[in-house]
Amino acid sequence: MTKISTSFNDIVRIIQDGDTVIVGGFGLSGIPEKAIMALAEQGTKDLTIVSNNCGVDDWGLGLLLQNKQIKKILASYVGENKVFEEQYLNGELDVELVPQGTLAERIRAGGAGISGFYTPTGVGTPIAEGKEHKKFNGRTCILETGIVGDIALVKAWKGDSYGNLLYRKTSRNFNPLAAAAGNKTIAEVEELVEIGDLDPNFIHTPGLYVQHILKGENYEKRIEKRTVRA
Amino acid sequence: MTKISTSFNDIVRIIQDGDTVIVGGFGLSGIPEKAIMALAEQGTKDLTIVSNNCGVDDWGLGLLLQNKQIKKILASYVGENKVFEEQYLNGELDVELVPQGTLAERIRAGGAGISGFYTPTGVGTPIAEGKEHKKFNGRTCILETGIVGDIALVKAWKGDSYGNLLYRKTSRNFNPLAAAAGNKTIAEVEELVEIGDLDPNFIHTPGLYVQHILKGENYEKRIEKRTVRA
Amino acid sequence: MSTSREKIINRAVHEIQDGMTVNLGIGMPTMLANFIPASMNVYLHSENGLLGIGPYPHENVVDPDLINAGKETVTVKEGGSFFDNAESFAMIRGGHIDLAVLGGMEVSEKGDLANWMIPGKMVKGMGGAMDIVQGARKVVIIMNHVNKYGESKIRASCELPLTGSQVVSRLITDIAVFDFTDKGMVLKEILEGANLDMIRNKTEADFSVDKNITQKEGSS
Amino acid sequence: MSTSREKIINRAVHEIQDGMTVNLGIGMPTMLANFIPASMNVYLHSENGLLGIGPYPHENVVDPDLINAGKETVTVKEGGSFFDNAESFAMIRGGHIDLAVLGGMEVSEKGDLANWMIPGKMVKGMGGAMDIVQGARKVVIIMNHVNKYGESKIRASCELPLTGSQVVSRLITDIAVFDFTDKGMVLKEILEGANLDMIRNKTEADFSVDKNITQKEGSS
Repeated sequence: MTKISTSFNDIVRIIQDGDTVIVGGFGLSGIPEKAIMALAEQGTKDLTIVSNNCGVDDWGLGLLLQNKQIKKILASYVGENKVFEEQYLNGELDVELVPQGTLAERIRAGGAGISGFYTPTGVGTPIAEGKEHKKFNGRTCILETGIVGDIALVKAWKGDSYGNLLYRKTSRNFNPLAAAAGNKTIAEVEELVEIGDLDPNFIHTPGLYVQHILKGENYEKRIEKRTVRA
Repeated sequence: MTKISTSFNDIVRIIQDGDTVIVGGFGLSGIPEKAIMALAEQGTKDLTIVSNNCGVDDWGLGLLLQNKQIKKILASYVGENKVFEEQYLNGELDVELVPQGTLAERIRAGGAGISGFYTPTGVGTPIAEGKEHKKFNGRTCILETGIVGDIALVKAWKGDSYGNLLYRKTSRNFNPLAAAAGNKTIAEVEELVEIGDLDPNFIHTPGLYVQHILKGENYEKRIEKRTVRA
Repeated sequence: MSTSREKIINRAVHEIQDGMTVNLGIGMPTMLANFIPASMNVYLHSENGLLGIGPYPHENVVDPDLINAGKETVTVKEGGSFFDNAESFAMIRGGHIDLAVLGGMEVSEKGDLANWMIPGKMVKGMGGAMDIVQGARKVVIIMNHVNKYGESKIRASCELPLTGSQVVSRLITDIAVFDFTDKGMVLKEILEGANLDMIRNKTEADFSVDKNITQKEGSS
Repeated sequence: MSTSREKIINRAVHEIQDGMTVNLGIGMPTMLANFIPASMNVYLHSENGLLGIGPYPHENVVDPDLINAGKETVTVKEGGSFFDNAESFAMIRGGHIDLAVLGGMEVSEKGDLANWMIPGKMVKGMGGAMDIVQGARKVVIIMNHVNKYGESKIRASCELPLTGSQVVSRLITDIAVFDFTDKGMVLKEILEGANLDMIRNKTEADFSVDKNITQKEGSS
């Protein structure tokens, strides 16, 4: 009962038109670049994408935008992308901006079976409009709901055949949350290791969250802002 | 700005009569045994204890029960303790039974600034009585609230002067949740290491959650049910 | 002729399939672990923070930092992992556990379960049971069909306070297997040594009989 | 004579105390990191999942897996840690960040902040700002006192959509420092090159003047 697949093109066939897909990554760091490319090649349409950002014009989720595969996106920041701007202003793309912490917590809640939660984030702002308000110990909060994806696409550093995953540094970001919130989670890794090689005391994503795992080759890992010490 | 203390008796002075204290551990595994003993010696009264269990008669939180230091306890299972039973039946002890997953999530919510959340756990049972009910996608859930402690007492395996903590195997249990949910968190560890010795990629509790850290000597680590292979 | 307990365990172990993640309750359900075929790759979840429970340890490696939800010392199997209690119940509540097998005091024909308290007796607490019955994808209850006074534990409605309402997927007793469906409680199997009349006599709950009902060899 | 930006940064860095955990917003706030005295042990939090931001990397150790919330390549300091975004915002929302320093477009006399969108312009998103202003123990806004048309950015009430309502603890501009208290907005300090009349002229918001107001040397 290994969960290892060998072909990205094969595995993305489980993604169907109209699916909600939660995608790990922050900016371009830790994005599942191989699965996104295969999904772009497959051309699946009318996707609802849940991801903190939406890539850049020619990389990451930007590839799906260029193909007009995305119907709606939930994100906290979408400022690096001209294709996005065009489609949004044309009305081709539906956008729900979600505060970053609320987005993370909504995905975490989806994976954890928490239907809704109250947060002070966004109270008194446009984000709170139409949402249920409630006071706790004198502090007003708004009700936000959990997000579950038909599919989650995540990128990890190391993984094994059961789907246990380790992430590296800040490329962890939204990936463990996405992994838990997908009805089917596809994890791509830089390195596949043998069962038993990972220390059970230091697993970031336990294997039960992952349905499919693949090794990606030659990760490009583009850098958005290369800053170095003088 | 080291957070290292050297005396358990000194550090438990920050705990005052009437405080709410969240205590890590599951059964007797991973309990902060040194801090509990110092607190028993100090005799602080009218405590509200939040902990999955309440120790046994002569160990762990059972020591505080014997001293009649506990006014109220929130726990999921209290079946191993005769002193508990006596005080409960006498009306000396107020008990709020909380399903284990709800207890874990309430403590996690307290640490994470989530005031309340909806869970299906307990719907249709005595636990749901008097709680707000709400349907999400046709499923009824009840509203539960976050728990914050004046104090949290946790036990870890290794720690450093900033308060970064690692836990060992299943002694992790409620400890990381408690650490984040205490206004003041006291962490006791088996081993104090130098700053930089812990791999930043594999920290269980980041140091900002911990206000005081101490090394305990000669951990007793009692076993409730010693089961071995034939 | 096997005991009631053996019959229940022998039948219940067939609920466990290769590749499943399974939570076994304290007591009789825990014993199922010993009967899972070695050829199957099953991960057992322990709600105190362990996925991949291994066998009990040899005497020389008993570790107080490695216990199961029943507070017994255990080991961890290859590919296992440790995590905190919030993560553990995220797994449960989030529907990531394929199967939970728990004991029961009463089950109603609507699939309600009572297994945590008896009014008037000292309450020990529900532990993780209320979370597990709401969260696991499939909840199988194993218990004797009747109590020590010979009274049916399968009731029209539970008298004891509930652990969960309409949460049981399947009930396995020492004489029968029932499923809980949109059309009510359905008898699916008659176990060794039992027959339909016996089951009707010992069952207070109203149930229908599946037309493809199976009957174990040795049923009378 | 220093620039507005230098004045703001010089003043704002004094908000940072030894032992603090601090979140610095993108842009001018990020630059504060360069001015924290080396003697202080401060942990900088980056909401993408890093506690303990170090300096920018040397060319040969640039790592695409190690960035800050502004997507710049960084390093990690000793004692630092990496975690996921839910944990990162648990730190923020749960009140575990001592201080956040953010830029602003408008601040109102009630302590409202607007810094994320201008109606009619393409909206890029709020990122983590709405969470940070609600969650950090102390929220300090740094911005120029007036916009490029010379108009006050400190308003009776914000015209732009809010990032948070009554969330600002302290406002530091190129000429003044204000606190937001139960008694409204209070002028606490007059910075180098400024005076009370100038501040009154450039401030639309209503404020009182602290009786222990301090005035930097060089104030006119």
